[in-house]
Amino acid sequence: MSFLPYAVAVWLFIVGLYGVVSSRHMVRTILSLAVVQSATYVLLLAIGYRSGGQAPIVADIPPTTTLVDPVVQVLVLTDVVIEATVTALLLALVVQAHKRFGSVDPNDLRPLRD
Amino acid sequence: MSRRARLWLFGVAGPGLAAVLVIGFRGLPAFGHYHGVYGLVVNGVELSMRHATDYVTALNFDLRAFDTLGEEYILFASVLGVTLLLRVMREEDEEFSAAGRGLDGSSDAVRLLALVLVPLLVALGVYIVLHGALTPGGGFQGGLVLAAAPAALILAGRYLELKILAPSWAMESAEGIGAAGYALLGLGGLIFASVYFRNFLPAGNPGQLLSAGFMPLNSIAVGLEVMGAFLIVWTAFLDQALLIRRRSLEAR
Amino acid sequence: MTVLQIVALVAVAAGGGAVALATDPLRQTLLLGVFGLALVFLFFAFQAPDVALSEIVVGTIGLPLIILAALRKISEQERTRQRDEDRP
Amino acid sequence: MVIRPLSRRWLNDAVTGAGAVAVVVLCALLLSRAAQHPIAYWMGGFRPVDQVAIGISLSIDPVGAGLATFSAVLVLAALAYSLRYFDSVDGVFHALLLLFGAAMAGFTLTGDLFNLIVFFELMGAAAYALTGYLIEDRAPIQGAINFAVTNSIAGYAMLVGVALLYARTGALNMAQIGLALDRHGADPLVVVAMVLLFLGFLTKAAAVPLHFWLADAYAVAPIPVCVLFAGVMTELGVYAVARLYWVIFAGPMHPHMEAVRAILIAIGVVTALLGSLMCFQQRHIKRLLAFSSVAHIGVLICGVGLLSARALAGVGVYIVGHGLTKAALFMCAGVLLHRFRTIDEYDLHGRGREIPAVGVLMVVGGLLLAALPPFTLFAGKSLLEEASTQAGYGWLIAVFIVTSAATGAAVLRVAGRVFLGWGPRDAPGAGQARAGQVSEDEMQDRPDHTPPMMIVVPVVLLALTLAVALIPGAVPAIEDAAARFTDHAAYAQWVLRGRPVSWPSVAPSHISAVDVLYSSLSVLGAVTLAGLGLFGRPLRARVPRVVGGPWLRALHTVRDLHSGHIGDYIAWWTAGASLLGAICLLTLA
Repeated sequence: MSFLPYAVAVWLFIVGLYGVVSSRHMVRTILSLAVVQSATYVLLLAIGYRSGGQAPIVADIPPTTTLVDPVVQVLVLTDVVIEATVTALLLALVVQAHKRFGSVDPNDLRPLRD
Repeated sequence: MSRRARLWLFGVAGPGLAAVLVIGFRGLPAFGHYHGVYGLVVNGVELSMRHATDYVTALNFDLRAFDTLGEEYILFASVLGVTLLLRVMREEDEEFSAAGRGLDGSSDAVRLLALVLVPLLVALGVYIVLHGALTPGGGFQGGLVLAAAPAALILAGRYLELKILAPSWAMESAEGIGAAGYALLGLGGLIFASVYFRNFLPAGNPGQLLSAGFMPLNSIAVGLEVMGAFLIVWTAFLDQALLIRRRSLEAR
Repeated sequence: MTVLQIVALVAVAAGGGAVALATDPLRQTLLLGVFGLALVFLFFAFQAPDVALSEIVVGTIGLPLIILAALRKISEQERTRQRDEDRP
Repeated sequence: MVIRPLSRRWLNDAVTGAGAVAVVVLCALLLSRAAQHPIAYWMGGFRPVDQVAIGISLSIDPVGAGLATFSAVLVLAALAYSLRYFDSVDGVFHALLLLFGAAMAGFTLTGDLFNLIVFFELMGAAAYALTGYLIEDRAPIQGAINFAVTNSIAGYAMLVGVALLYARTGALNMAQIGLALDRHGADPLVVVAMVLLFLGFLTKAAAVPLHFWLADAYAVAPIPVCVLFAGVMTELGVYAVARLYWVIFAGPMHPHMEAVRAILIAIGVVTALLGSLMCFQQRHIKRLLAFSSVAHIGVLICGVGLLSARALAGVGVYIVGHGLTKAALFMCAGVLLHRFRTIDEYDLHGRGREIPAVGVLMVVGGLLLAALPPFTLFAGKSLLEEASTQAGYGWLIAVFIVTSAATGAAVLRVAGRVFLGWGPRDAPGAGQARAGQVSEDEMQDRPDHTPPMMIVVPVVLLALTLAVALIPGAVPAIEDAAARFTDHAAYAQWVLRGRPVSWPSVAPSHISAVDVLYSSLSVLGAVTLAGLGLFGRPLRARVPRVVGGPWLRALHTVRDLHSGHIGDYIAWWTAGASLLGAICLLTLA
């Protein structure tokens, strides 16, 4: 049972990749990419968790309480920002792709076959 | 490759990669039994030095402030990228009808709700930004909530009012001032304490608003940038969706 | 491991699978919202309120607005193209 | 969003130019200091407590500082070249270029593993937007999407690797991770972490089969951006692999050094040969140069894979020589694009006679790629050859010669056809990707007048490749730097303890007659191959069907793999990942 969080991370990584590979719509490709990335959130937070640990905020808890690791949370925070920005950039590209190619199927996005 | 060949290739490679990952992950400490030294040291250092009570924000804006600098510039670069990629092209027109187009079919009740939402969002956003070092949240989360306040107007069905309430120069300045401000706060450390990103303000009392050294300032700078950044990105996309039309074929 | 964490993990696994396997982009966007909520739930269960707050703001306002705008633009262009083609 | 008038343009140029010059000067100063003693700078003053790093460090050694200087020089060159190049989007292009430069500097200087990935992503965010800059055309959009998706996945894979290492060592500082792993040795977790991190950086470096995005992106990005991509960004991927190996994994992998060497060299050889093959087949000049980069990256991966200080010195010298030459060649392609609105080799047949100066530059560039002595690329290749003989991989020399000859020949062939009008005007059969006309947006200038900067900058860059090789002490300095770079134990010392470490000077290697012989072979091969490419069509008709048929079929298969379909690319990426993972787990754990 203690492997469950890690297994979920593997599942998200692979199923997201499958979404990208089998996609017929660029928006699906991008959202699948977000799923791949969420694998890293789950993995990082699972690694930093300590049984019975409290969130690393010490406003009104006794100083001896077990705290979960704050470092992984910072990494995930950065990661979330990266996800938002990359998704925005890719969607902007897809909007333009649709203007140029008249399609968002990766099959049709092949300029060199003209 | 045909779709079938592609799926076959992935059908072999995907499980293979999964197996590799599982073999690697088996070496991880059992869930809940992590004893890394970094987090423990941080928990010890931070309260005693800066009197911040939210260690995550403390790491974000102090110990690993340089990462956050990189992160802010990733945001900045993507905003530049989105404006670049969604610029108005030669064969396109912008529609500026007097009423402004909103999302179709928003009822009066939704509009009223949205208008009530705006001040609430502003208050919440400011609170989250300012209390970054004390409670969950910080510049990023608060800044996004702040950006949502004018965006709620879209729900009220007046997209052009968003552009009046949050004109592009204001958004761009907020973003630029925030991004530059954060880098300059790092520079403040260089000037006042001779090390980049060295805290140069007193620590204050734990739990008070003006505590944790320069973290609240960092949080405000990031908040400003994130607010501006998301408003610019949203406007760029909504412009595309609601305003920009391709000229009809005859005109080209 | 608490029951809460197990439930959250299962929800995240199911949500992620649903997002990646759905084929209709609009349905996928909705599923992404649900997946985001499952992640928020998981982050709270893992004692990460800062991250949860981030995911709430990104997952409920930050991204959906962009995705919906992009989808709207695409579908509208499809309509314009149809109209242009229908015209003799 | 609204396009502003051009009057503010000079201000943009002046501010950006001043910034770029300042960065070059600062990096050069940093390099001169780091050449004496490496510098560990702790952000926020959070020095390590008992060798536990709590903050982020810049760990600046001469190799990192040198690469930062090199990338700053290329940013400056790209800016100078683009002075009269764009005028549609005010300031945004300049800002993105500077952000890209900043990301490269951060990437080379940082000592923190997660920070390295932050800068990787920053480099990416700026690069994706720059690739798709010309939204009026189709190809840039598609190239940027493929680039962004592939590199994002690479980034996530690396993040998983970082998470594994963090779980094992509780550290993010590279020196500290290395120190902690020294005590543990290699187990599956460490091996998988290494595989994932290498995968990420090899994707950036475009190693086969993770390379598919590269040609799509480089063929369409604006020329000044290509200069940075091919000149230094791809090479930074190779740098990161070397850095991670020597700082983090050299301890636990020490017993398996031979296996690591074989694996990396196998990747490098496949990359070099496939890149050469694809390069020679292209008629789209930017795509040709892109595959030429893939081929040379293969050589560099072999160099890193040799796992010796001498080979690494060769890699350093080679990066400088190749980067400058390739940048100059992209700039020549830019002149053609600017003047004739196309960069298709056959469409340009004979039209280059108007601009002989560019033709001369291109011929020189082609010869330099073929490792003409005594230029920098030749010096680097000689070091690599010496190192491969020492490591017992003498046959690698043949691979290097083939790569140099094929990539040099492709450029010489283009120069012959475009500037001298040699060879037939019509293309042989269909199948090759023909370069389309570019839309007017990329440059608004009068096409009949080539701005002088577009010639001056490549001339300066080519002159620099000669200068670097001939300045006494430049190559030995790189050898010294490489020797320090490979000192696994000393790195942890100076980063975590701040102890000055002193290294003895390395005995410099000398260029021998054999090196000149090898490179005259590659130059000769390049000229011969170029001649065959130009005039060999009658000969090709005589090749018997039995030999020619399968060969052509194989060529077409390889070419069709580069389909432009992102699903294909990611499927291949996954295949490469699982293969590398399986091999490493079987041989190293």
